[in-house]
Amino acid sequence: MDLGPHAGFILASYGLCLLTVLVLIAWVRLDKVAQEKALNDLADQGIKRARPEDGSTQVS
Amino acid sequence: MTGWAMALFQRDLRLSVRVGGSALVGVLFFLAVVTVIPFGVGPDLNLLARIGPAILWIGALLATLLGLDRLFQADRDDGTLDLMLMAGRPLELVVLIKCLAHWTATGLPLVVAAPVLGIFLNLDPVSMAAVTATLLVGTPALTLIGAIGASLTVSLRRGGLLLAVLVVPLAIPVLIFGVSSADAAIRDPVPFLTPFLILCALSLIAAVVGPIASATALRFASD
Amino acid sequence: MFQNLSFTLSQGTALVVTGANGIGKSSLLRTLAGLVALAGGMIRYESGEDDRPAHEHAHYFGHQDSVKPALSVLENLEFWQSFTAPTAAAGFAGEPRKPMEALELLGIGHTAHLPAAYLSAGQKRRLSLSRLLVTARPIWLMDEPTSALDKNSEALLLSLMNGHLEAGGLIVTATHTELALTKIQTLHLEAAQPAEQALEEGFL
Amino acid sequence: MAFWDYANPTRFLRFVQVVLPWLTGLCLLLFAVGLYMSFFVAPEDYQQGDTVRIMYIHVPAAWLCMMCYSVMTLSSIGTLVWKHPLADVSAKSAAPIGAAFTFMALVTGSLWGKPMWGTYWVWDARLTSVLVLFIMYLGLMTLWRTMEDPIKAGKAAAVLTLVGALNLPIIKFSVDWWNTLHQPASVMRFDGPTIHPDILWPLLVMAVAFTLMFFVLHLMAMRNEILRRRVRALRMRAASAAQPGPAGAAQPAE
Repeated sequence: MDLGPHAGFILASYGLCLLTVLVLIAWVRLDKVAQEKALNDLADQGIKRARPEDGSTQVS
Repeated sequence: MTGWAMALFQRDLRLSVRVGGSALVGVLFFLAVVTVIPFGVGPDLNLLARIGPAILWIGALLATLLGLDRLFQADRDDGTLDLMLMAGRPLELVVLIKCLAHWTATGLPLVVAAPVLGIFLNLDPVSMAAVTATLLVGTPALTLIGAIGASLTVSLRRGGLLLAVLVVPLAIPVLIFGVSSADAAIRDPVPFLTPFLILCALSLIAAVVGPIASATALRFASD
Repeated sequence: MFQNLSFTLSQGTALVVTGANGIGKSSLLRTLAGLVALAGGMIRYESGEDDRPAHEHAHYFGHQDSVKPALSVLENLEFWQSFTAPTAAAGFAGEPRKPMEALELLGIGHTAHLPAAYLSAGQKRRLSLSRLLVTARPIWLMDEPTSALDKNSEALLLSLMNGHLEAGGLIVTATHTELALTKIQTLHLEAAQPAEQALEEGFL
Repeated sequence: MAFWDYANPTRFLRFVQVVLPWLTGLCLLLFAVGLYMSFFVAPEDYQQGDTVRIMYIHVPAAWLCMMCYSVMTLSSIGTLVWKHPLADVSAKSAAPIGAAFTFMALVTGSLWGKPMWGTYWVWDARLTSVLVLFIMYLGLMTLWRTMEDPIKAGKAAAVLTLVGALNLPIIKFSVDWWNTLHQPASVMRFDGPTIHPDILWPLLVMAVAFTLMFFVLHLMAMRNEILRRRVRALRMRAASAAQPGPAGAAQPAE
């Protein structure tokens, strides 16, 4: 595929967008891992949520 | 580096990066200043390219000054400063290390952001590189000189403005040589290295004078 | 600030400073801590290291906790452990404790990895106290050490202070409450003649 | 009413668990189709040549950075007026995503501008107002970071978000109100799009793909934020809990 004289600009914009999206995905993923680790650490100390995980209880 | 110095550096870095810290506010302010200037002088790209280095330098100066008021105040407010005075470590070194940590958290991001902001000001690659280089060697001087103001105003509730007033005159030489060496890189006949080396020298002098002066001021401020 | 003030304290003794509010108990402690310059006179610590002033042999435990809410409890303590230079003195046998050990001892071991922002006032106070345990220094300057502590913690504090005295340390403490310490000397501060009180009066 | 059903965070998390795989799959599919179309189906422009292909990411990113701010504006109303418990979670987790889309719009616009206009940046109304939007996003993120209490931070940020929403119509109509280099709207017009279907279709597919990507990331970020608040609440409980176990060392030696 020939992208003409400005191929560099086109590829750079697609590349930078891809990079930004990857950074976003990495942020979301790593944040999840960190929060779950914190929850597990607390659970190891015996600190757990009073409400069960099934979500059947209604918040009043 | 000995253990206590590393511990202090790490602690200050952590404090500025964590929740409630001010690590990236400076860069944001820098960006805001650079965005505002074209509204004032008009969007003429040639004019902006000509005064671009100066805009970046003034932006960096303001961003540095803005972040300095908490350098010692946060530690004074909770009694940490008293304990630091008693810790048996040379206070001048303590100040120097605190400045280094502060610069790493607030000054270094300014240097990194400068080339990006250069695009907004229509700077060509050579002057962009020159401005970034001058900011890299110049902003430590701003932080170190600013530390003097920060220690003088440490006991004041609203010390921020006074700090800026006290520090700006002292920071003028840094600004002069920073901007002139950046300009020298753009206009051919003027040598770049002469003002640049003077700028380096200013940073080194500030690294000596700043900590000594602010350590003295902090000792007076404790009672 | 002070007139005709002189006292000597020997090893293993606590000096309890009493007096009315505003008489200058805190100022006396801050002067001993080297935070307020002496207008005249001198402070000497005879058995200490020669190249260090008296206040560098001392821990200051004042009204402020010096706890950074953004750091974890352990990070707070470990910083003070590495930052504060330990000092020795002839006849002082105090041993520094490990940070975790000190936190456990004060009953806040379970909070070690939490940000200090989540601690209650009493817990912050105990974290601040743990600082005295992780670096060995022969003199403890304690300003109202029992404030914000409950009965249990107060008893714990007293046992720690007595332990420090037994190891040959000194304590100077300003307090309103009775402290059950082993060897006590008392210093009672009284107001001087009002005309002589302030330095500025000299300009009248 | 579904809106209030999901006020229960646990229920919301279950909803995310169910919806997320489908959304992600659909999003990836649309990206595959959209990228294929924008490179192989869409013709090159008779004036701009192949650089017009930058449009297929530039325009969706620009739409999304405005839509994301609209979501934040709605969430802010939710925080201040309806006091919906997930509203400030939604607003907080949308900000970094919005900043990223704005960044993409600025970068691609800049890279498109260089070959077309001869410069990476001009200070015209459209570009400047989008840059202001970027600064708003970063400012909001910083505001959230500087305040320790998420409830207080949420309220402060909501007020700022609502004030900043004034910028949205400025961005939208900047090309009509001021003379700029930036070309006027050609898709979002009252009298229907003015561009050729061969260009319009890839653009629409990419736009839907970007929108789905926003929702996927937003739901994931909201889930993280709920977990973060949970950690915070549990940590507070952990600090106030008594020392677990018979801590013999904690007993004062009599």
